[in-house]
Amino acid sequence: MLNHLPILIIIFPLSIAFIILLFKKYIIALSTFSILFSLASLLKFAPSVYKGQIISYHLGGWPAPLGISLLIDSLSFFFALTVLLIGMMVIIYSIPDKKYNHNYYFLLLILLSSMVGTIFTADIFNMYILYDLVAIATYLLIAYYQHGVALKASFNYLLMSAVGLSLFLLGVGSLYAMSGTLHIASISEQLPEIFAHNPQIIIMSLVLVITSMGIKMAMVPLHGWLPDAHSLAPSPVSAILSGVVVKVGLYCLIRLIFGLFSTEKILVNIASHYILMVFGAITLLFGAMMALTQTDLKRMLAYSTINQIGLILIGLGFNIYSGFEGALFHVLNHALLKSALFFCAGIIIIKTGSKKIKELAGFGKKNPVVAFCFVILSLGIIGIPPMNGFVSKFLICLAAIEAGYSILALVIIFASLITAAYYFRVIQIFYSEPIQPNSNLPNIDVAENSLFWDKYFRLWPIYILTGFSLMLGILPSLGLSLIRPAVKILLLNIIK
Amino acid sequence: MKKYYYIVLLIIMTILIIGSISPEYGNPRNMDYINYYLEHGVQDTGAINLVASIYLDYRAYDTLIETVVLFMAVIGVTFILSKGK
Amino acid sequence: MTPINISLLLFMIGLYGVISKNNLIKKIIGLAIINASVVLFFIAIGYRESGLAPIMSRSEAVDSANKIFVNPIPQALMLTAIVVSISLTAVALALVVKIYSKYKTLDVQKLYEE
Amino acid sequence: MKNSRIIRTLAQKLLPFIFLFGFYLTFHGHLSPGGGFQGGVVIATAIILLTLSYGIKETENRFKEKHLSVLEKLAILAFIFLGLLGIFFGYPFLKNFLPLGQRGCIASAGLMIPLNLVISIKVAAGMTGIFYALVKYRGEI
Repeated sequence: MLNHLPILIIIFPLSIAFIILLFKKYIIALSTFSILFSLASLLKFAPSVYKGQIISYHLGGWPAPLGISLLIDSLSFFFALTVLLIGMMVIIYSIPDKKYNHNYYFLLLILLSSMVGTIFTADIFNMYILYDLVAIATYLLIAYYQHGVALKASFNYLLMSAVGLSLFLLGVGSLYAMSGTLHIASISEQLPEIFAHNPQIIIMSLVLVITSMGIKMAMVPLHGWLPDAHSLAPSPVSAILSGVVVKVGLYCLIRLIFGLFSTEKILVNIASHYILMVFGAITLLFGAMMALTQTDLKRMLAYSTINQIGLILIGLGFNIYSGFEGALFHVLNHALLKSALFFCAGIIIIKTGSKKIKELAGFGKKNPVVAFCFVILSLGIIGIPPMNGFVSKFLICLAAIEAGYSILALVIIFASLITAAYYFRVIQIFYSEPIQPNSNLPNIDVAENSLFWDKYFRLWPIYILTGFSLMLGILPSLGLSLIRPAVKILLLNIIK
Repeated sequence: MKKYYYIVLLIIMTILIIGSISPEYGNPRNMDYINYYLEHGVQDTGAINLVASIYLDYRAYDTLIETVVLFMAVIGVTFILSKGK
Repeated sequence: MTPINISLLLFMIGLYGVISKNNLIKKIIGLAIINASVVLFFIAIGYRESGLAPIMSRSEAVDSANKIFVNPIPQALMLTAIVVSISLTAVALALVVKIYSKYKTLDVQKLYEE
Repeated sequence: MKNSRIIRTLAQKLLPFIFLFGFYLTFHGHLSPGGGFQGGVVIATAIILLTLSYGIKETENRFKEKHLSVLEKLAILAFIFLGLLGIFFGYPFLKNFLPLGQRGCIASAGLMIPLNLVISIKVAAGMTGIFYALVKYRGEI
């Protein structure tokens, strides 16, 4: 049974999700048990993955290029760990809310298991199908509250990401047309001689992959869906959307660019890294600028996600060791910090009954603990020394200087100043006197009475995530030791 | 006015994409994987219809995920349309 | 105009429909055109001159070595992609029905101007 | 929509043949073009024809929505169980471990026949579920 674990990590939450729909009882117990099982069996691979081993599991018993095979190396292990960790926190956070019935937990479990499936697969068509399952689960989770606004946001997101996935399918088709197989490793072996024969189809499939994953990752020109989708979804859903679902698109981009396209064909390499850097810089600045002008708390956090994704893209674009290290470390940090921030935003919206930042005055006095956590987390996002955000931003700036693009280091610092501006604006309002007793607006999220054990299940994920971020900030070697083997995978192809 | 921008943009995209994705028309360049399916398909899976043998035996995992996708559509439609008129 | 170029042209027509049409239902129709064009693209990749359908003969006797068979893999992949496009269209139509019942309009301009 | 008598009698007569054709497609999936999906959709069209001709209330008590949705979930769990069955025998997930049988006849493709059956049940129940949801939401037929 032990050597079948890679597939059980994906299939077990999937089957528990269906069992939940069937029996509609012990919902929370079953879902937490299934995610814990996946997390535990994933951690079982930690020692062998840390030593650099690559675990592959051939589905249906067929060898690699024929059937589909799963691949667990340090890169996919790292991303899967972030997915399951944040997923666990989201489930704990949404326990006290009675409005989340069996449908909600079903969608959440399907979302988590399909994200882990997308991360583990080594087959591009299978990645398309699993990514579609992630997308459908997100549309339904965004439209969970059935408010007109959420339906519009979900429909908008559906259209854009359906077009994005069709572009991805065109890329898969053109790659298959040239190489005859769908297995990432065997395509990348044939790439050099295909490139010699017909270079423009390789470049076009690279462009198709970057645009489709750009839509999913909200790179600037293709980010239109993110602010509505992330701000109108229920708080735990927007936490997992901003924290992790965006990262899966990033993972597919990394896996395809560094795993498939980055053979020793230098031209293809340099072109893709310039694209990443340029779009990363634009996304960074655009996200920061737009976040300044937001009046709605959750929309501001959504634009701040776009801002941080741009930073990660820049880190990847430098194509050097510390660049990758900083980018991957920032993936982990941003996942921890942003989902905790959305958790705090959820509590703030319930307690003050309004989403507008102006009406959040005096929240700091009413419950100082959540406000204090909000402050620490926003310090992390801005990148102030004690927090982990600082470590990854510092690494990326270091990589910028090392790679010779010191202008980009200035751009990153400038963007961090703007990030500081729009977060301190919120914090300043927290601790200011309420101008007029804020009227009890009809809050969208949930009525007060539907919460039970509010203290335990809502606040604990915030404490755990803040604790993790502080710990990673003070001793970054913990996180970096997790990331270094992953970075070796990325650099393997380039140095070769 | 907006429509002209879209038309011009799409014409440029069409020229770019057709110019690049036009492999010599016909099957993928190296045929050894396809020939494997054609020759060994019947012995490995016992099915005459090779398309069914591929999507049910070689890539059955795709079909499993895809039935879940269809199920999500059913859940989505019944869930969205069920909450009152 | 090989089928591959026609399918890419169809993709752009669908994309035009999605981008510039104001009615939500027309956007979904554009999406359906895009999915159909991707299916055509894959099948065109698997095509072979005078190839037969990849169904072997029932009995061992009729040796199928000399026959040319069309590439079965894109057809198997497209079975999955068609079902995916059906489910996308079904969810999109359910959303549109609900949006119409709440906003009484399908025009994007009215819906999305805040 | 007034259900005219012609449609009703015709539908009544045609129904068994449509079901038969659906099952034929499902069970000959590995021999001739067809398979789980196409067979399931044909069976779903039979039920939709019943709704068109006899109205939603008639078909409702024959094919209750609750039963269909439970059937759907059981079908997917059965699919996963078939995959896990391979693991119990030590093969990887979704391995075709059943005997491959004699070429050309129905019982000839090991695990593919149960998979086809499960898929066609799932697709039939799913499509009717979507049809019921859309019809009931509009509430006309």
